[in-house]
Amino acid sequence: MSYAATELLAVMAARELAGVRSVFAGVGIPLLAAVLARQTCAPELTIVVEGGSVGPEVVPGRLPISTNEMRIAHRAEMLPGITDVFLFAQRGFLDVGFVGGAQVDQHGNLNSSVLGDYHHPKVRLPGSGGANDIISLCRRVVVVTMHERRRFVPRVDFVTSPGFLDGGDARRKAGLLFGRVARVVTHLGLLDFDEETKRMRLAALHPGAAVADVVAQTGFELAVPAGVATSEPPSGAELAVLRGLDPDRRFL
Amino acid sequence: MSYAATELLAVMAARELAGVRSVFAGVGIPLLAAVLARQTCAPELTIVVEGGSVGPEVVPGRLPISTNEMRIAHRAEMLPGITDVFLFAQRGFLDVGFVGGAQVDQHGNLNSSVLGDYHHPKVRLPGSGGANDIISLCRRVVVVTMHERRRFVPRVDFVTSPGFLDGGDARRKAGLLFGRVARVVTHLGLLDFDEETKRMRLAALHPGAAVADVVAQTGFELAVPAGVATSEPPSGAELAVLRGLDPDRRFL
Amino acid sequence: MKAGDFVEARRRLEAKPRASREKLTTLGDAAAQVKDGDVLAIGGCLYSRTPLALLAEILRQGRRGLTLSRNLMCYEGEWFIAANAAERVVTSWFGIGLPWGLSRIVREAVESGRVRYEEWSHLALGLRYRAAAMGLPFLPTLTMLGSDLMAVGEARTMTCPYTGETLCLVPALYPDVALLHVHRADRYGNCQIDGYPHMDADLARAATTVLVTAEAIVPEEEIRRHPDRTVIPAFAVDAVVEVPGGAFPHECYGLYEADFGHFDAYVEAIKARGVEGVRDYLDRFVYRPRSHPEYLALFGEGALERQARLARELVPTR
Amino acid sequence: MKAGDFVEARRRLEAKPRASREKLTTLGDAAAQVKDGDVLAIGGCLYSRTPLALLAEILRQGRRGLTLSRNLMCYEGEWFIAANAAERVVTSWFGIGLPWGLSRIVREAVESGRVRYEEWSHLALGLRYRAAAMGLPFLPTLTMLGSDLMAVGEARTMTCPYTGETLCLVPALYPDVALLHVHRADRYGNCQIDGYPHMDADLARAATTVLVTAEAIVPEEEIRRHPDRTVIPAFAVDAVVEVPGGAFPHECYGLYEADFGHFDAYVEAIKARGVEGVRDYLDRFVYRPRSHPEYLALFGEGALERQARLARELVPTR
Repeated sequence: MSYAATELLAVMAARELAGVRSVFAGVGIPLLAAVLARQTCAPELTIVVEGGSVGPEVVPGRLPISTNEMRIAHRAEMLPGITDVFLFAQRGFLDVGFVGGAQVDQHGNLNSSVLGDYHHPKVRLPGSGGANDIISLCRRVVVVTMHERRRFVPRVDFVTSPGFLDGGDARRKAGLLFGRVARVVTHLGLLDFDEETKRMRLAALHPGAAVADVVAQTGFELAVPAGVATSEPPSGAELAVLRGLDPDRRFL
Repeated sequence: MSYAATELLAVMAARELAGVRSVFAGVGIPLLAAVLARQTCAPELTIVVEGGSVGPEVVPGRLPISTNEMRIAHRAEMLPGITDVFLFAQRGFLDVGFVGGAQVDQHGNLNSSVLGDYHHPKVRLPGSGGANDIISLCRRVVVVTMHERRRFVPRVDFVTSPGFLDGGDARRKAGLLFGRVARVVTHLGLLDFDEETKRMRLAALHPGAAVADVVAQTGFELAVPAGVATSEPPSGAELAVLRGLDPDRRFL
Repeated sequence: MKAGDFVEARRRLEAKPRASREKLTTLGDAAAQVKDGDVLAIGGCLYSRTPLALLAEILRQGRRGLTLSRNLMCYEGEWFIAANAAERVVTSWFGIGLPWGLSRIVREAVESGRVRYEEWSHLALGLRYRAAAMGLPFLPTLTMLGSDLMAVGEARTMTCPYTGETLCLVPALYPDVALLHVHRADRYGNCQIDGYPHMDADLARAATTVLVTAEAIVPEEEIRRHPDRTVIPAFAVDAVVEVPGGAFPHECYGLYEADFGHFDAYVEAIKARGVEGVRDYLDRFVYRPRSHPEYLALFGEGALERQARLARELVPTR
Repeated sequence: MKAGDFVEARRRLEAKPRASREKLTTLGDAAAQVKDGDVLAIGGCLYSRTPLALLAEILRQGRRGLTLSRNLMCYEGEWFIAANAAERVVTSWFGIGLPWGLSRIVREAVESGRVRYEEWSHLALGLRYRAAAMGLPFLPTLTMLGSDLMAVGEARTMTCPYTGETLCLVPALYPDVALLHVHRADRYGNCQIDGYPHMDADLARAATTVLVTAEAIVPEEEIRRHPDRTVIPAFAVDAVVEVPGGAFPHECYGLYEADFGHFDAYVEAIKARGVEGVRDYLDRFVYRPRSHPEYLALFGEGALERQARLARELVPTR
């Protein structure tokens, strides 16, 4: 069965939510993954978005483009306001957070602020939005991103959202006591972090991807354990749900 | 025209609100005074109570007994919650605060916590409630109390609600930058504080009261300027409003 | 838990076995989540939306060594003192109201040293719950400064790094259990409150365990129809029980007014017999009734309906 | 005002000439309260409840040297950049949304150094407004720690006096003027919002001056019928203007959905002509219309009605 890289990414991200009760998700692939998970591996999942919506449902074909619009307030259980929804995460209520960025480095740090120098940027990117808050406050964080060499850099130009910073216990030392970047899900594979060094390593390959592909698309030295498993391919059911949600392929 | 001491007190307290836009008032005489003021000298007055009611109206004969019950939510403009209503005062929105206490001293400090030692009290009183917050946060504070020697002590046993503390600039030094105890309204007279020493002094006598009466009911040395004025007696109109509000004399 | 220990508070929340999504249960099973020595936070304020049905069940289960915290503590606090169930009270005010005078029960218990009364200003206590609701160790404030309340509790002063001014810090209060009575909830624990919010939303975020009684359990659809009325989300709640009149004879905004006549009788008995007056009251209204309807019946034919009429005269009903 | 200067902020509030209790006025008179160099706080979020009618009037009045602050800044920020009205932007995110890509206007202005972009995390900025709403110099938080955002703004770290842990402090942001669009208000300024509250309630408490446009001015009676729906009290508000469709083509919860087709056209013009595309847009949609109805007419017959239908499909209307 054929599928787009974005579809593969959404399916693999959804599987990260198996049995999870609450996820802090942004729009696009992360939201599609969350909705898919709710219909498959996480029936009790409550979706939370930073615009201030708790437990919304989405109308197929009318996917939200921002996290603060009516399309993602549809049939919500609560609309608590932006600051208060992040405070739920700060208090420890939210299980998993999905984040992404223009750059991700070997320690899981993300950059969505600037390419080049902050004060004299080569490229001014949109900014953190809630990414910094999600990665700082949720119990478990999953980075969801396409796997491209220009994104996977040794060190991000600017740490908008702290992963493990310089690795080791740097994150804890900075005062980030809770939560951690547990996984990086890409369209090529699944990555996690060495317990000691907190450097990224390959945890699984997605169907159709070879170790060489992953290495080629990664701009830093990636630890590749022997005998890395290969993920189950997306099922017809999974793809059907996704395609039903986004028939115009706005995000897929 | 004859009237009770409590009626006189309510009328004199109401007059302190002439032209005022918002008052933080507790139940009993202070609330009666606020409602009277709204119908006489302060037509634009918004009454705020600590239970979390902004702009309520009162049903004659059904006066609230606490600041957090339906009787004081009647026709309110807003019900913001207790913490948030005090934060309006902390931000500086509330013009006048009415407070009282079991003891008041020569520097306007109030005690509603304990008689004797805090840890081994002779008498455990109910506690601060919002009195400390009102006196600390409102722009201008008016103490409303019956004038009794047992209440008017040289130094309160416990400073539940800070007036000028030890006088001078002690209040400012403690970090209380805003607001001040401007007046003490009793059933015998009107008192204010010396600009320098912040000690209480007689500002006006209420009809029927002599300087000797005030001195006799004051447990500390009270400055009595020469030629103290006498307040206008309660008008028939003022008394009629009060008696209409509290026909069963629950508080009058 | 140490005051302000946000790290331990979050660890407890994360370590807690997750309640099933379905949270409908009985008063007995809900109250059974309270353990001896727990710090409780009681919702509502004074005689408004007090979770009396839950509190009565906790007494029936014979808990001991409890700490009761509440913004303004009404006579439910006297129940726990008379039953020797509470050893500490954290509040800003303890009594019923002006017409009923000083509480003889509180005076005897605190003046004798049998019960500890920890006093905070009303705002300071509210901020202690809010700090916890925000997952923080403390909140700064301008209140309480200069007062003797600074010396007797765990408030501190700090110098503001931005302005150099002196600030009061109040430590977060993370209760073990929050007890709340709300207007409506769905079976998952999404709660909606009409009228006064009091401090309930903060309590639900601050506590490790949250027990809720609701005047009505409504279909999920009704919650989803007005999501902007939801003040407590399902993921913060551990148990939900449908208890119409669950705050009676205290008030529930829009539904029933407090029964002041009942307060009079309660206080008369104390004036006559002191703590024995409360113990007799507990026998009659707490220990003997086998259900909440049986408890409500003790107030006499149509008492709840009468108070409901009075409520409708005062505030609009939806 | 220095970040976190709660003393000066309160002094300004106290020194301000009190608005008359009646606050109904025109867009022109309301916007005239904005002065060159002011720090503005824009209500709503991204393309939800943006006070576009007020913002357009401020541009018509030719203000200069403004600082714009908003949780997520949408293309209204580009208007002020293109009109040389803003020199500083304080936000957590600036753009329209994924489908429209990076903002060429923002890139040119910020990369050239013509406009300063002060970035905060979304929560940190929300807490900066909340600290101001509470009358405080700062709020503590656990967010932003360890990130490079700590180094480029005015956030600080402190050691918690209760736990010894490291905390992030964010300084209160006290705007000179808050600009808000709400669902309904009475003529005194009591405001009610349906659906997403966003950060509007905090902005109204944080700012020295608060200007409000409302979809509808309702009788005081309607406010008093549902006091628990009021989120901004009259005493915090300085001006109220009735402007149906005041956020269009952005959304207003329950009333009209954002017009994404309009966003497409707006961005196409920028792709074609850069900042000139925005200037042409301003001529057509901001400077030429002599009234808001005239502005709405530019969207074509029944555009607002069409978006209203779409809104009703998504969320319940009251």
